[in-house]
Amino acid sequence: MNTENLIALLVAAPLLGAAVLLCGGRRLDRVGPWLGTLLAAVPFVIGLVLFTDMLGKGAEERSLHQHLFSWIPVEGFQADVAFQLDQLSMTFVLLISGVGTLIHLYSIGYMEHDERRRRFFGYLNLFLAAMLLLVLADNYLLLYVGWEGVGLASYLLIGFWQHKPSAATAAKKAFLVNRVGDMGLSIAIMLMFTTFGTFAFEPVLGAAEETSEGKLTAIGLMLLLAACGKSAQVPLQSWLGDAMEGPTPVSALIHAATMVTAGVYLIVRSGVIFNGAPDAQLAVTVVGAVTLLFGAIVGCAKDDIKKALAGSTMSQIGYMILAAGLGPIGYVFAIMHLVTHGFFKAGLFLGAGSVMHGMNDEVDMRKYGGLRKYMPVTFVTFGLGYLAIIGFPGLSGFFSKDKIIEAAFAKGGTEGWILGSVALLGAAITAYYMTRVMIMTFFGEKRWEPDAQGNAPHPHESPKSMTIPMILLAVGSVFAGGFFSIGDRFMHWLEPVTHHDHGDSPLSAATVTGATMVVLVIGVSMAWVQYGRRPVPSVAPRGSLVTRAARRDLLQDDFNHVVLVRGGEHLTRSLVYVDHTLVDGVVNGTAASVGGLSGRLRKLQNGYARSYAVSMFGGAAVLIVATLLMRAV
Amino acid sequence: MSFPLLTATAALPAVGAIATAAVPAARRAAAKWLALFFSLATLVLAVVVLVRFDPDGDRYQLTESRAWIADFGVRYELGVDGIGVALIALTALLIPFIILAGWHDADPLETKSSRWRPTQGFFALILAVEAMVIISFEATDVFLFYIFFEAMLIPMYFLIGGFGDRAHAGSDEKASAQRSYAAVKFLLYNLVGGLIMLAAVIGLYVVAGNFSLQEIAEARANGSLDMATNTERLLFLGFFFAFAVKAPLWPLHTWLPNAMGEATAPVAVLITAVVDKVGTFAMLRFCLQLFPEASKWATPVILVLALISIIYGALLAVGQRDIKRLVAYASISHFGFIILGIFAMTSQGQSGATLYMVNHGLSTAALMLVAGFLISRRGSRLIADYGGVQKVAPVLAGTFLVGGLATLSLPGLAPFVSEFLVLVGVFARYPAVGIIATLGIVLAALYTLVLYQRTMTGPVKPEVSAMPDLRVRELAVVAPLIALLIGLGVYPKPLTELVNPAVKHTMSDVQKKDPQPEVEAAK
Amino acid sequence: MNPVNYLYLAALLFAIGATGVLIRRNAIVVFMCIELMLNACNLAFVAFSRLHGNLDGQIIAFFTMVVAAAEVVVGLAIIVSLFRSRHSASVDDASLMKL
Amino acid sequence: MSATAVHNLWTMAAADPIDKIDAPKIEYGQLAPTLIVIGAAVIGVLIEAFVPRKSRYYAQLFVSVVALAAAFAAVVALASGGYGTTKARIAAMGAIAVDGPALFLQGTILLAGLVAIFTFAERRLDPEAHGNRIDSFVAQAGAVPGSPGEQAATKAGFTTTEVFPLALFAIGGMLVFPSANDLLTLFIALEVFSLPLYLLCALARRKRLMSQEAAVKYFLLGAFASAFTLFGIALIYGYAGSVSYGTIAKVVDGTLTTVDPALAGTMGNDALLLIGAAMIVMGLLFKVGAVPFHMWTPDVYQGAPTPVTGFMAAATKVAAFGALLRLLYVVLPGLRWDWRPVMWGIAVITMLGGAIVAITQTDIKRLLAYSSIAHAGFILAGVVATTEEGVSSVLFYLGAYSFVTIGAFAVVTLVRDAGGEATHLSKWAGLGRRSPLVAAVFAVFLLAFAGIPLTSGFSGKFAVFKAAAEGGAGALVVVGVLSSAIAAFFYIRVIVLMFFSEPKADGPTVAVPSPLTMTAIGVGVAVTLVLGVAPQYFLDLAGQAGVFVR
Repeated sequence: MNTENLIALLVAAPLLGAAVLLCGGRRLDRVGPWLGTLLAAVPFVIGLVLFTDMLGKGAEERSLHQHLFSWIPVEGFQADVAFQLDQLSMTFVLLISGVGTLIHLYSIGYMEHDERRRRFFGYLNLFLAAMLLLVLADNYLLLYVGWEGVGLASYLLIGFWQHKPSAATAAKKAFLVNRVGDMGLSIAIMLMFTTFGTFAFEPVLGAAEETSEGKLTAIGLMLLLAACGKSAQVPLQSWLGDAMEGPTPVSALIHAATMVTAGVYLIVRSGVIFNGAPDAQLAVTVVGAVTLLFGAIVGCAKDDIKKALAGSTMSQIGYMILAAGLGPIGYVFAIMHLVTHGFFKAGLFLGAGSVMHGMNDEVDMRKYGGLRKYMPVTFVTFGLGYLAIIGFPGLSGFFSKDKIIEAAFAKGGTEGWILGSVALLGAAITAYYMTRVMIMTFFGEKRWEPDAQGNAPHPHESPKSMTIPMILLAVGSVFAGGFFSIGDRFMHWLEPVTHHDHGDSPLSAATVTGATMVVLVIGVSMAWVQYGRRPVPSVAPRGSLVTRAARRDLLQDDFNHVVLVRGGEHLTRSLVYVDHTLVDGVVNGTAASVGGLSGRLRKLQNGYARSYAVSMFGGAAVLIVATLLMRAV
Repeated sequence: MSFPLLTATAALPAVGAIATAAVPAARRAAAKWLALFFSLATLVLAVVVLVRFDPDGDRYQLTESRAWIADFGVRYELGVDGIGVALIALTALLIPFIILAGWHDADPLETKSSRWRPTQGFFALILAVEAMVIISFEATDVFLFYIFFEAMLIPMYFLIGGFGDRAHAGSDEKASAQRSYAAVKFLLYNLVGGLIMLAAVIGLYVVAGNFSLQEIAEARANGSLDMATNTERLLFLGFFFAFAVKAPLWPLHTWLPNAMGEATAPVAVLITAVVDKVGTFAMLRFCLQLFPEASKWATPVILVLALISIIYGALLAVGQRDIKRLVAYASISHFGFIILGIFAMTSQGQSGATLYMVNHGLSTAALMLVAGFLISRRGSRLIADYGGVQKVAPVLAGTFLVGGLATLSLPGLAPFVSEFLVLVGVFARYPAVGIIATLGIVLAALYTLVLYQRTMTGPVKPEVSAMPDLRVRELAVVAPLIALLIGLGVYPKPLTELVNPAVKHTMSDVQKKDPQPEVEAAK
Repeated sequence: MNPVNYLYLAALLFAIGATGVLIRRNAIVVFMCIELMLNACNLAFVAFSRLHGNLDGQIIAFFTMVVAAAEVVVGLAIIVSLFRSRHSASVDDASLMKL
Repeated sequence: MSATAVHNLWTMAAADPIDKIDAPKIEYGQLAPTLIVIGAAVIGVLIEAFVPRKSRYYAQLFVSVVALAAAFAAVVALASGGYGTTKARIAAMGAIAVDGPALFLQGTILLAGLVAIFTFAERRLDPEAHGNRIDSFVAQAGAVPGSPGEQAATKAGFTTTEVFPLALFAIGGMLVFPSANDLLTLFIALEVFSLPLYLLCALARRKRLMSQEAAVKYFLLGAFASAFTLFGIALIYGYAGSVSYGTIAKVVDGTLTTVDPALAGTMGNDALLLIGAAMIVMGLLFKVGAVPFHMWTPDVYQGAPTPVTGFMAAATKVAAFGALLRLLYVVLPGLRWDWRPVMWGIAVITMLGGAIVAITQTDIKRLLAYSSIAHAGFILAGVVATTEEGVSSVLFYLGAYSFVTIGAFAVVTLVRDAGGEATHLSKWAGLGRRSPLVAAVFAVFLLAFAGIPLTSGFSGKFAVFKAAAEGGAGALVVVGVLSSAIAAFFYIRVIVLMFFSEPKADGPTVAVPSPLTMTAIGVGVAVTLVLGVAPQYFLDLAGQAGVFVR
């Protein structure tokens, strides 16, 4: 059978789900969740089918194409709705649909009591469709559609509890910041059009070599801007923290596992362009490095469990971006870390969700403590995720992150050293804040007390529909890394797309591993000293300057507020004034002056016949003189 | 000679207008149904035109030509190219929705003297406008076009001034005062524009000796008619000024917010989605075709003005407190895009601009009509008076959101296609301009989402707590529009194929070639 | 004596009449001034007819007289009716309508 | 003065004693229109003398209508007989020209006069007084306002049926005015149509003081102006030695040189020519109502009985412009380079002045007066064109304009309150709500004044501006366009008032007129729309009528 015709189904199924659920009306309220989950599972199944089929082929004919129809045919401008399924896309398809399905499943339990859950699942399906479109598109414009599609879905889902102003604001913020990134993407596409006359992957990437470096750099930087927006990289990271306003499954799926990694996909996909533009690459690595520290530091200071995890997400994606910036050395590891991260971060979030589920949606870790005996499954799965992310030897994170650090050193030169050490430092901090989260949540004394209404939370384990996905993800986060790395399976799998090459690392792999182990131990022990030894105060201490700054996302939001929001408000207000007084005023002024003139001339009509006669006489005189003058000149 | 299809298409609504106006005062409902019937019949004819039109055929098709006023060198010449067909279709399509949406807008509050028949008048005027708009899309004789371009103002003027928002904050006296101010402003702005154009029209006659678009264009092409550079520029400016007022270009835009703010939502849609399109259409058809050199000469300035419109309009939209004024300023921003696309002088830009005219019509209609439904429920145009509507009227909120997303041209919805084409087209020739214009994307998101957030989300305001969701009639208005927005967003091919040949012609009129991509240029 | 002087005289009379119209208030007097202007014209006509040696001018003078007479009839009728209803013949009092 | 000339004079007389007078040759057929109307006027006078009071009204109305209709028929007959084009000639021993412009204008004047007569005869607007139908004219002109005499006259049911013969005399004069082919005829015609108008102005039934004041102002200023005209004629006569247009034209362009070198002092002295021309033109501009000779217009229009105002506004303009055209095109074409710039300036200040001052008017009749001034300016723009198109465009404009004007003033007569016509604008508020039809009709007229397409106003304006532009007066067109924009503003203001503002409680009522006024208004609307939508036929008419006979 001809497999590429299945590709469209990958997108179609969840899209159908979204359409049905959103337009379906109340009668679907009961079956809605299950229907949504089913339609989320369909792409996963199809994905598996295609995957096995793909494995059966040789490395070179593994890339499948499906051309649906010509989308925007205009003189000298061809945009098609066409799909491309190669190893890279396939990786994403499996990750997205797989994790997606699990999280749908989880949500059935989590959203049980929400009367608008039908719509929730509709949005989730919409997201899946958009995300799959993003990774399956065979040209940048279609990718852009998916790109904004996931943005929309995330907007809808962050703001799902719209009655909370904070949620609505967060959603708006997320969309706007992403829009800034999208600007970058659209400019990049325009550049491609003017440079290559097309924006389909194959011709563009094919022609990239014989194009001026300047153009490539410009395109690269614009793509980076896009990636920053979507993947919450500095300077466009501010939205991710607030995005935690959304229901936890959303945070797990969209703001941890899949959507936020789209930036990485974009860069890796456009690898050829970046290879031709070292400056752009450098910029990418810098962004990655900065973000991985930034996120980590923020993660250390947050008491809100989800925000802490969000910080960690930022920093982990920082790793991926960094890796992607390293070029052919790093692409593979970027993707690999992306996948493993997909598993353990999703797991962690679901764990957090399950904790909140048991604690009346309390998010402040200082109100937790000693939960391990109340919710064992959650504890175990969360714990495994924890070990995975800090890179405990043998677990997924260990393999993927380690490789990235190596690659960073392998970049060579001072850059290599700087990037490598930053990555190491990041690892240490990661270990620190994740341990902090772990301890504050599951160890120590219980710190929760009745709330205003006097109903104390009584923690309990979550229902099966929630725990099963957590378990599966835990499994993934334990073994995925190892499975990929043995015999460089993953590397060979992606080889045709990313053309891996081994840089010459100044340090041997062993050294790097050793170093990571060391920093890991340091980080963990520091956290243990600070939070494990002595009891955690249930109200946050004032903390050092850095801490306070970090709590406020290193003042980045304040900056935005002062410069952009306030400034913008002033600008618009003054413009409104200008429009009313100046632009309109000129016209009204003219009208008024004509009126005034009229009023004055009118006075001449004073009703006295003799003055009329005077004007006639004068007129006659003027007439005569004028005529004579005409003759004279 | 064959059946005069174009004349029929334009005449039918005119007949409808007369018939509707003639309905006796008491039979209000009859008038409404009559009007709706005629608008639908017109739609049918428009579809016939669409079918009969062959995109790859001659430039102007279904042409008609009769003697009219020989002394003025005026002939009754009709003909449509792809652009005209598209816009006629848009007009014929929107009018039924406008009528349906305005179903109750003109019901007299209390029965005045039996001879006063606002309802009949309202719908008759709408049909009259439709007739005039359609014929100005068809006219290939400059004078004929001018006549209806001007005459259109009168019914519009009565629609704006005579039928303001029933539900308006403040006293009735104040309301009617503001309303007639808006109406007069609308009329005077456009009248001045039109009169200046009249001077240019006369000038054109003095130079060319007749008004036939094709003849003049041919004469210009084969050099048998060459204008002195300055003459051509002056004439161009005369024409362009009128069109720039109509399709509000900064700084001639200030009439639009007043007009759209004071008029009822359907009329506001009529203004911005239908009538203003005549302005941009005319730029494409008359300015470029009659005065190619002058158009090129003026391009830099026009591009700058268009850019200002885009950014300025968007920023002001952000600053508005009144829902309808917000949409108005958004439209100003969008018209900036259209004009940008027209004067980018690239195939993508001009195709994009044409698509933009259609898509903007649809998206604004969707957003504005839903806004109208919202306003009619609460009785206020102020954003601050709303909040949490989404909870009590989810369908209304949902449609409103879709309309908003269309306005910020979200990919997958029709406006994205056109906006991106415009941007690419501009970028290809003037990269800097293109980049600045993309800022518009962000600002659009800002004002749309702020509007949605303030009105629809957050805790439910007590005043809106009892608000009913969309009724069947209202859903019947919005649903098809949304369907179209999605349909044309996913599959715009039919539209582009309709427009492309026409754009080719305009490109050859101005003797411009699309810039070559670097790579091919290198080869 | 040089007939051109008659022309100067005519011009002078015309000017005097015009001035009278401009400065006198009483409608009757104003009217008389106008008659003076007409007669100035007559003088001019006659003088010119003499200069040109054809009779047209003199004929016209007669016409003018007739017209003047007619004007008197109409004029006095109007002025008198105004006077009767206002008990004043001042043209300045008659200024109900202005602006 | 040279002795020989005088000598000639005497000897000529002495030499051969005159034994026979050869009778002047008068082409009665070609003068039929004028003769019919004047004759009817005389009959009208006789009717006043001999017919019993009760039946005078009907007799007068009948005679006037029949006469005007017959005269119009005669005009049509002449035109179709080719007198307008191929057989155009100068009749009555060189006194009267029978050519295209003359016939076209006479036709226009006659039709306008006919319609105006209808409005004169309207007797249903006011409630009956003492059982007698009353019209807009005073019961007894002689009676002092408010005096017992007046009341007695009213009670007795007197009516001033003299208005009909007066109107006919005026029309007669107007018929001659544009076809006058020598200055004397011009002057006589001027007086013949002015004097009856002075009287008609004084005959309003309501607001008699204003009416009389209007009459006095009109009379004094009119006489003043005509004195200027006459002096101008004298000077031209002095310059050319003749008052016949043909001769003067010849002298102007030098084809006819001086008969007697001794006369070089006066003959062919350009100062005389220029000053004279300027004074005559001034007289005509006064009738036209051009700035700065316009100041009588608002007061007279306001004070005069509204039907008379409409009649004056329409017919006087037609006649005066006809005369002006003939003068400038037939007599002074040689002087074009002298008068053109001057007219240019006059046109500009007239257009702008009329439009600007109108903005702040508060009385509908004064408003229309100023609008008529602005229109005079537009027409002057066509006059300046100095081309055949210019002439025909002016003719067309006059035709279009006059009917709109009469119609508009007819509508004004309908809107009444206790004090007669409610002419103050504030009274018109919300008229559109009270009686949509009347308001709509008036709106149509206003739009025509404003020159909105699909109305006669637009066709006329376009024709005139087109002619001006082709005549090389492009700047004038721009000014015209601007002032139309200004003018549009106050027409719009009235529409706003009628439709968008709430009706006042003590607002005026709209009288239901008799078929007479209805026809007047109906004709106005019809002409407005027909000339707006399909003007071709009339443009052709005007186009054929564009040539003056010399």
